[in-house]
Amino acid sequence: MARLVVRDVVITTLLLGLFAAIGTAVVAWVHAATEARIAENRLQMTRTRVTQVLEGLDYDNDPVTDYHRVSDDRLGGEDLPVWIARRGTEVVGVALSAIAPDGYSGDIHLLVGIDRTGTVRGVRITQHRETPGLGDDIEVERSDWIHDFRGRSLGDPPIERWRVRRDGGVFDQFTGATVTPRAVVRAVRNALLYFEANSEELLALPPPEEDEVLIIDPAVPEIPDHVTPTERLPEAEPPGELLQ
Amino acid sequence: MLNAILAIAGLALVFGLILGYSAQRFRVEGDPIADQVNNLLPQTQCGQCSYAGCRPYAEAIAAGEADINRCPPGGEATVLALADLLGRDPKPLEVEEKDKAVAVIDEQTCIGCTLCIQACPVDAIVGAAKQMHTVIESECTGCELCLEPCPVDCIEMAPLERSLQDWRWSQPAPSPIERPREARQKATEEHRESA
Amino acid sequence: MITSGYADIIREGLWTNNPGLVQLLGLCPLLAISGTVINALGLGLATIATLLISNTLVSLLREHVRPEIRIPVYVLIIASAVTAIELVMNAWFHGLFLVLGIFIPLIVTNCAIIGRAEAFASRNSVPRAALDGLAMGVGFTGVLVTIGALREIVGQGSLLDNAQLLFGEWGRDLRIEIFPQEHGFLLALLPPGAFLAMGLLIAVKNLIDARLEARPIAAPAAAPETAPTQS
Amino acid sequence: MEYALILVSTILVNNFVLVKFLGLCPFMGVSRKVETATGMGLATTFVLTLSAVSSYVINEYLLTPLGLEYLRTIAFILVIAAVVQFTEMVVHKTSPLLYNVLGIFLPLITTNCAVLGVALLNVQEAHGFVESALYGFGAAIGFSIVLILFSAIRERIAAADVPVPFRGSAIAMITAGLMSLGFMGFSGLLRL
Amino acid sequence: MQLHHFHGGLKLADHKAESTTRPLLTLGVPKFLYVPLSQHIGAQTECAVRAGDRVAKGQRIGRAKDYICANVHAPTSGWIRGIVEHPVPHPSGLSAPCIKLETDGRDQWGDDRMEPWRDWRERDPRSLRERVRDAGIVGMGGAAFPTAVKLNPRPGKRIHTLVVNGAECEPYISCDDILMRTYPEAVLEGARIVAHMIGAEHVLFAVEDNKPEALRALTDALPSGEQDFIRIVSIPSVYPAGGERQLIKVLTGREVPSAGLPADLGMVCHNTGTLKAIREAVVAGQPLISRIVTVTGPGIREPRNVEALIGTPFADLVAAVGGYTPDVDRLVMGGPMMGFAVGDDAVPIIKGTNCLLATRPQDATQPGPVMPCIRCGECTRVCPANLLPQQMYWFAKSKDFDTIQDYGLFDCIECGCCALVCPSNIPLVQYYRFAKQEIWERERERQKADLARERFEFRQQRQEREEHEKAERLARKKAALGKKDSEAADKKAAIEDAIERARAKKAAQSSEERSSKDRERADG
Amino acid sequence: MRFQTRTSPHMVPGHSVGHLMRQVLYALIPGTLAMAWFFGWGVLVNVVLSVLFAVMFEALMVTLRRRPVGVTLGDSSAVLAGWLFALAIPPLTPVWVLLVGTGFAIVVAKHLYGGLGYNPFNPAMVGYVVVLVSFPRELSLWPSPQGLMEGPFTLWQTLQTTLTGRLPEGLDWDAITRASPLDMMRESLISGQTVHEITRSPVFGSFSQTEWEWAGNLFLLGGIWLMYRRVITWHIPMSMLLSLATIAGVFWVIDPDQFASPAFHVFSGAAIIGAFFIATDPVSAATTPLGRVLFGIGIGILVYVIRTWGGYPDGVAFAVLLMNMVAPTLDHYTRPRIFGHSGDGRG
Ligand SMILES: Cc1cc2nc3c(=O)[nH]c(=O)nc-3n(C[C@H](O)[C@H](O)[C@H](O)COP(=O)(O)O)c2cc1C
Ligand SMILES: Cc1cc2nc3c(=O)[nH]c(=O)nc-3n(C[C@H](O)[C@H](O)[C@H](O)COP(=O)(O)O)c2cc1C
Ligand SMILES: Cc1cc2nc3c(=O)[nH]c(=O)nc-3n(C[C@H](O)[C@H](O)[C@H](O)COP(=O)(O)O)c2cc1C
Ligand SMILES: Cc1cc2nc3c(=O)[nH]c(=O)nc-3n(C[C@H](O)[C@H](O)[C@H](O)CO)c2cc1C
Ligand code: SF4
Ligand code: SF4
Ligand code: SF4
Ligand code: SF4
Ligand code: FES
Repeated sequence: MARLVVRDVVITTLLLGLFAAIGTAVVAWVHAATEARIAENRLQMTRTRVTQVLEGLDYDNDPVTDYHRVSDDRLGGEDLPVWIARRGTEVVGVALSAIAPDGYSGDIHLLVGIDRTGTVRGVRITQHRETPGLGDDIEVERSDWIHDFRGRSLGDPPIERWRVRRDGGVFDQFTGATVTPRAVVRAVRNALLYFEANSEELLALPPPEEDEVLIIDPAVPEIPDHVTPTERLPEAEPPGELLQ
Repeated sequence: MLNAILAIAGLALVFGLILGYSAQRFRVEGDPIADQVNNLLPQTQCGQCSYAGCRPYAEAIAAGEADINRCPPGGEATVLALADLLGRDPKPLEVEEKDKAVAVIDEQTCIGCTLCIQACPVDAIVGAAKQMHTVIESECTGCELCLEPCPVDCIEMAPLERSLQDWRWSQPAPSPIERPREARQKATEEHRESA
Repeated sequence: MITSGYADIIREGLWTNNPGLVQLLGLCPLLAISGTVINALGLGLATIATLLISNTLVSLLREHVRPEIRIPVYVLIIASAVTAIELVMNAWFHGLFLVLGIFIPLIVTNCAIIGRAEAFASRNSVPRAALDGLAMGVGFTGVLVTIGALREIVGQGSLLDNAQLLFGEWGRDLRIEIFPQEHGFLLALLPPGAFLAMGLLIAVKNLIDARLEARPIAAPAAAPETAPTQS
Repeated sequence: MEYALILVSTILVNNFVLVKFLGLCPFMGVSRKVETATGMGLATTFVLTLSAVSSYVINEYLLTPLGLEYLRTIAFILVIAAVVQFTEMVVHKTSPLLYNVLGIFLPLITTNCAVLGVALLNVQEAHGFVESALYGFGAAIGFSIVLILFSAIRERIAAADVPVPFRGSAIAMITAGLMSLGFMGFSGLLRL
Repeated sequence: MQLHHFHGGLKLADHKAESTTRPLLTLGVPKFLYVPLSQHIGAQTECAVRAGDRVAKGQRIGRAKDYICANVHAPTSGWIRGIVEHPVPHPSGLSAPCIKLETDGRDQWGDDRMEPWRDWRERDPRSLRERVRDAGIVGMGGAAFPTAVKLNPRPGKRIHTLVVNGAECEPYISCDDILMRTYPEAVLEGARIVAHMIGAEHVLFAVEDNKPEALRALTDALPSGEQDFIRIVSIPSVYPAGGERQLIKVLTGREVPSAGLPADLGMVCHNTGTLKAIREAVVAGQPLISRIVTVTGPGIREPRNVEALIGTPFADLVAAVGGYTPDVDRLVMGGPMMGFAVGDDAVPIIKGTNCLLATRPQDATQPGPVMPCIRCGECTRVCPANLLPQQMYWFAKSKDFDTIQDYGLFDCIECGCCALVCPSNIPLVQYYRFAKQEIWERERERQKADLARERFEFRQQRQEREEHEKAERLARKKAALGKKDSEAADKKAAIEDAIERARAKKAAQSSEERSSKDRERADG
Repeated sequence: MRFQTRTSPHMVPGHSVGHLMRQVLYALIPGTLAMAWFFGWGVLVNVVLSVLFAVMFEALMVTLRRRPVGVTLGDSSAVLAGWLFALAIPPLTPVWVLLVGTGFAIVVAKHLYGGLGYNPFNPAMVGYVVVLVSFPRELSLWPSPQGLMEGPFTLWQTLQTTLTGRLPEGLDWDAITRASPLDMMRESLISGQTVHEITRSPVFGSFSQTEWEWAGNLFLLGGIWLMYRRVITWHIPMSMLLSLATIAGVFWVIDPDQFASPAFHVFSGAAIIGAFFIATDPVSAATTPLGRVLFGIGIGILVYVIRTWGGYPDGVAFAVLLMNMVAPTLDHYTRPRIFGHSGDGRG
């Protein structure tokens, strides 16, 4: 019963190989046809987000291809990307990624757009795990709270009032959730402090050589943890992890 | 492109080898499920399931062609056992469960035609040609197959006699809060009737 | 099953043997991607496409495949189809692609698809197989979208939110707001909500089936029931 | 410590079945009895770990060097099917007893999305070899635990006075929902 | 003496004083006796008399025809008035064959009365056992198991201890108490006889501590020289300390193995009433024709113990103790925990009737609302077998008979503790009885199915063989014919031949198939 | 003479389900009153409304399922479920939260499974967790005790707030709420304070905030009474509190700055009421003695884990649900040794 018929084995094998080859050929062909568009799509994702936090700035480069990596405690992480907006070769603003380590349930990732004068042009939360329905009012889709930062700078309000109202600052907390806004306010303030301390270097960063531009790859998209509004939105992809 | 095709086809080749080899090496023979199913059937061989006996029905169940609720002699117990074995949801019996009975031949009328002997699937009828026949009670499965062929209608099904020894505790009625209104009313009516 | 007509095939797929509600197959996407109608629709369409392609191809090849590599060949066909669809979505529906995430490649292991290939397509002619694929796919998508609608309405008070992901920019206007988002019942959007919605849907189907079944029987059954009370 | 975190995360916090929605078909299908659920759990654990490792190898040493990432799905599903087949062979050969227990579940595993899901997630999270193996193992243990618990609950509600339309799969779904509600308690655990 | 505990159990209000304040009453001979043929566990007794026969007191009227069976004797002299279907004490409330005896009031012994053996010490245990058997003695502690069987040592099992069960743990019952108070010597002598029969070296005589008078009477009656041989032990009153297994655990700390017998531990347990009956049979030559019954309960006017003839209707006993109180609604044979309610007081006393309990609505569970089990675990706490009654209930309800056996259904002694404490008022014990009987029934059905399958398969084989043989025979005949006959016949034969061949081939094939299958099965 | 036939036993049973449930209700009274004393009318309004809703839902479901309403309501289990749910949520919670919570508790968690005795999950906790994950804002607003006692929160205003979901004129949530001890511990640990600094705060009593401690003490009293009345056994409460204290103790010894003391854990949040009233729900807990001990230990550990590392300030409800999930398996594997069997009880 267990005698092997080699011919059968070979036929089985070759048949399967054949099917595999045909299937792969089709897929490879589709891949060739879509490759360029997919790459462009990926850039576009990041571009949209960076554009949002640099709102109102007049720049003529594509910040997505013009980025550097920085590490600093005030930004809360290592090798965080910073995108540069320029007019000509002059840097007019930067989009800093930052991490607030003291969220209610873990890190909050944000993108802070700052112009050369040190004024916030926009802030967006890119990833967080705050309690849905309570801490997630920091998302732009859920409330306007995040827009409070627009136009603020280290002098406005004065540094000691860069806090939530409960702690004697100017920023609103949400009813029932102080921890989250406190963390975000602190992170934005720290990003500004970082900018102030390093503005010279940041503003002097050179534009990239043409052939240095890397393709930005969002990898395989993340599986939704909870299907919460946060992850539902493509904007929530962390820019920091978009780069490989 | 060529890379791609080669890589995947290569994988597939390896895979095909494994499969081709194992397909021959480990062929599964027989149908153990049908055997297990058959073991649960009551072996009355009555054909009420519309199959020619218990074994064919068992094979049909194993092949996924027949539902598990078609054997009236087996009753609810068999349905439950089959559901358990096959991981299916138990269903109510298709036909009503009958009381157990055995065939009795009216020995005065019997003409000894032997037709019933041929019909009995379990050889529970004894008697020779032109002689009176009798049913061996302990071996009769109550399938009723012998009723039809008898030319003089001398066979009857007699319910099994119940004595004190056979008396059994019934399952207590469920709590009233586990029964919908209709069932409760029915129960009280029955109670009243019996009183 | 082999002799069933086209109408039966359609009925099976949409209702009596619905992959989601009855066969309980393909549950993962059904629960994971049913947060909003648009997500559900997106994945549903991808699934329909895959089912159509795979059923057709499997039916075409059914006589040329040896039994021992049947399943692997089906898997290969399905995987190729899914990968192609994934690439297309990535190119033209990038937003949706990101939202659906890992569940697009996971269509490959959607048990409903391989189940149909094995149980139906491999035994039926091409048009019948294709129709079955379509019916099953639509049945699956129907359930997906129903749960999606349920969860979206209850969870965030809207319908067709983010329609731009599927229909392009004009889709933004499709959004229907039923009540403001902050009054949403968050549970519906969380994992438990998905399970509960699915359980409810199955129960509703059972209820409808019971009603349908009771109707034709109720009339004749009434007669013998009244007889004893008269006597 | 990091490895322990992977385990805790996959078993509890991001439980594959109840939080990530993977592997639900066998979760619903093979959970009527504790015994069968245990068998399924064992089989899945074995296959999932093995396929996580092998798909890691394929990805790392075949697909990535050749730039064929887009073929991952095809390659992985082939690997998984092969692993299942291989497992079946080995079990059949070495232990007929185990084969009796696991045999019927093995083919089901090919279409368990948790298996492909683990392979894909391993790539997405850029896990190394050991991490991939642990991730697969943890996911499978998480799967098995909830499967067994679920089957014990289902055995109990099989005798319950469940309203008729909810009997069977509907109440099972609702039970899974309430289990997943319990698992919400783990959300936010491990502030990653 | 070091005593031990068993798990669970209940401290119950004993209600024994009601019936022990009055002395034992010996009831006269009623006009009619209904002696059921089946009063014990085991095969039914065969009737040994016919309608119209005149019988003497002590004459055998029912013959044991099996090993586990017991003789029945005429409780008094009179005429047999037939074998009638009469209600018997049985939970079903059904009727069963009883010997109707019209008494003559003379209470005369016949000539074949057994010879009194005062010299039992000199006698061979086997002949003593024969005597017990002849006397129709069954266990009087409740189960009514033929005593001779229990006294018959099984090969390889040496019995070293006789346990005398004087616990009488159920509330209300006091027949053993009164017996021990009234006839302590007889009981002790019975113990000596049994110990002699089974070769026991010790007798452990257990009495619950709520019966001080009985304890005193026994101690007084026990010669001081015998105190090492017979030890009278006062045990705490915890229901069901009188259960054989629980009693042995209390006395020795050892557990009778599940599915085993006390004999596995070298012990035998007998009720005091049984010992008295054995003593009467041996020393007085009197078969088991009467017993002490406690007639008690709030539904009885003057509760007391009555010595009555087997076959006396319950109603006569009740009448003898002043009748019922007006609001009585339930009559129970046995104690409140394990007894069963009878529907009719025309049923007669049998050998195992230790108590008649009459209650009013307020004294007993009413068919009030049974609630679902809330899994409170009270039942687990009190179960003396350390079972999980709530789980067994669950499985009995869902008819999961495999699992319920895993949970130890057959270790349940049906003591009723669980049902008593259940706040949901669930008739738990009935569920277990139902499940046990259903399992036995299914086992029988399965055996029947196996038999049917065998016969069916055998028949199929036979049919094939017959067909095969017939075909061969035909073929041979055809061949013979063909030689002689014309061409036409040849042609016809050829056709039939072909048919025959086809048939034979088919038959051969299928029989081959079957045999190969058989082989496989044998291999597997 | 003819008699009625019934199966044994033939004695008056000790108690009924309704009796049992009502004893639990009595035992809840002192603790509930203490809470009302500290947190105002809101507590009582919650209890009354939740009980009302729970009974309503119960009646509704029983009617829909065409079962006898009287018998079902007579068992008081819905009252108890509603009451326990009410104690879990903050006073002044809007009425729709109560409706949703009790609805889920009675309809989904209880009656979809067949009602009393069949629910694998603790109904009150299902209801609580559902509203907790759905309305986290409403559920995190615990009024501060002092504010209420000094402030003008009359019964009328409380009702107004509950029914409309809006505070009376001139009041602001931020002004009248205060973090509960567990919230405070969490928040302050996040912002880098040490346990020592936190507990030095003037509102802290010996272990926890004074008013929580008081309520806890009175619930403890009720619980002990229940044990004395044998409504509950010691297994679950003792093993749960002991395991919670033990694991808290271990971490506390390791690093008293980062981890709160065992006493804090036992006297904060829902630990005590959970141990005596919630984890002991017989229907959804394990039923074998050993199973119950393990059940309690499991809850204790999970409570600690969720409180310390999880995303929610208190973990009792989740821990109970999680262990409810495990209970059938526990029962399956912890069967006692049957009389006359050697080894474990199986086979
Ligand atoms: C279930 C739950 C989830 C919570 N989630 C958050 C959150 O994500 N962010 C936050 O700042 N506070 C959250 N809190 C609230 C905190 O426990 C704490 O009460 C609050 O931060 C203190 O706010 P307050 O200072 O405004 O009173 C949550 C509370 C609960 C009960
Ligand atoms: C079915 C059955 C079989 C028994 N077989 C024996 C036996 O073979 N030998 C023996 O000594 N006792 C036998 N017994 C008697 C028991 O040991 C026990 O004494 C008797 O059942 C009375 O016990 P109880 O009143 O505690 O139930 C048997 C009892 C039953 C019910
Ligand atoms: C729960 C329970 C309680 C019992 N109580 C007594 C009792 O109190 N006195 C007694 O003699 N037998 C009692 N029995 C019967 C004994 O187990 C045992 O069968 C008897 O003592 C054997 O003696 P016998 O064969 O002489 O009747 C009880 C049995 C059970 C199951
Ligand atoms: C000691 C005890 C504790 C209880 N605890 C709860 C509880 O925490 N939650 C609840 O909904 N019901 C509780 N009940 C009531 C009842 O058991 C519960 O509603 C059932 O789960 C309904 O089937 C309890 C009952 C008792 C006797
Ligand atoms: S109905 Fe049942 S007993 Fe009769 S032949 Fe079919 S399987 Fe056998
Ligand atoms: S005697 Fe008749 S009823 Fe009985 S088994 Fe034979 S054919 Fe069937
Ligand atoms: S005593 Fe009754 S309600 Fe309690 S667990 Fe036992 S059977 Fe269930
Ligand atoms: S009747 Fe059976 S289950 Fe109940 S307490 Fe007695 S031995 Fe235990
Ligand atoms: S779809 Fe995930 S296992 Fe079936």
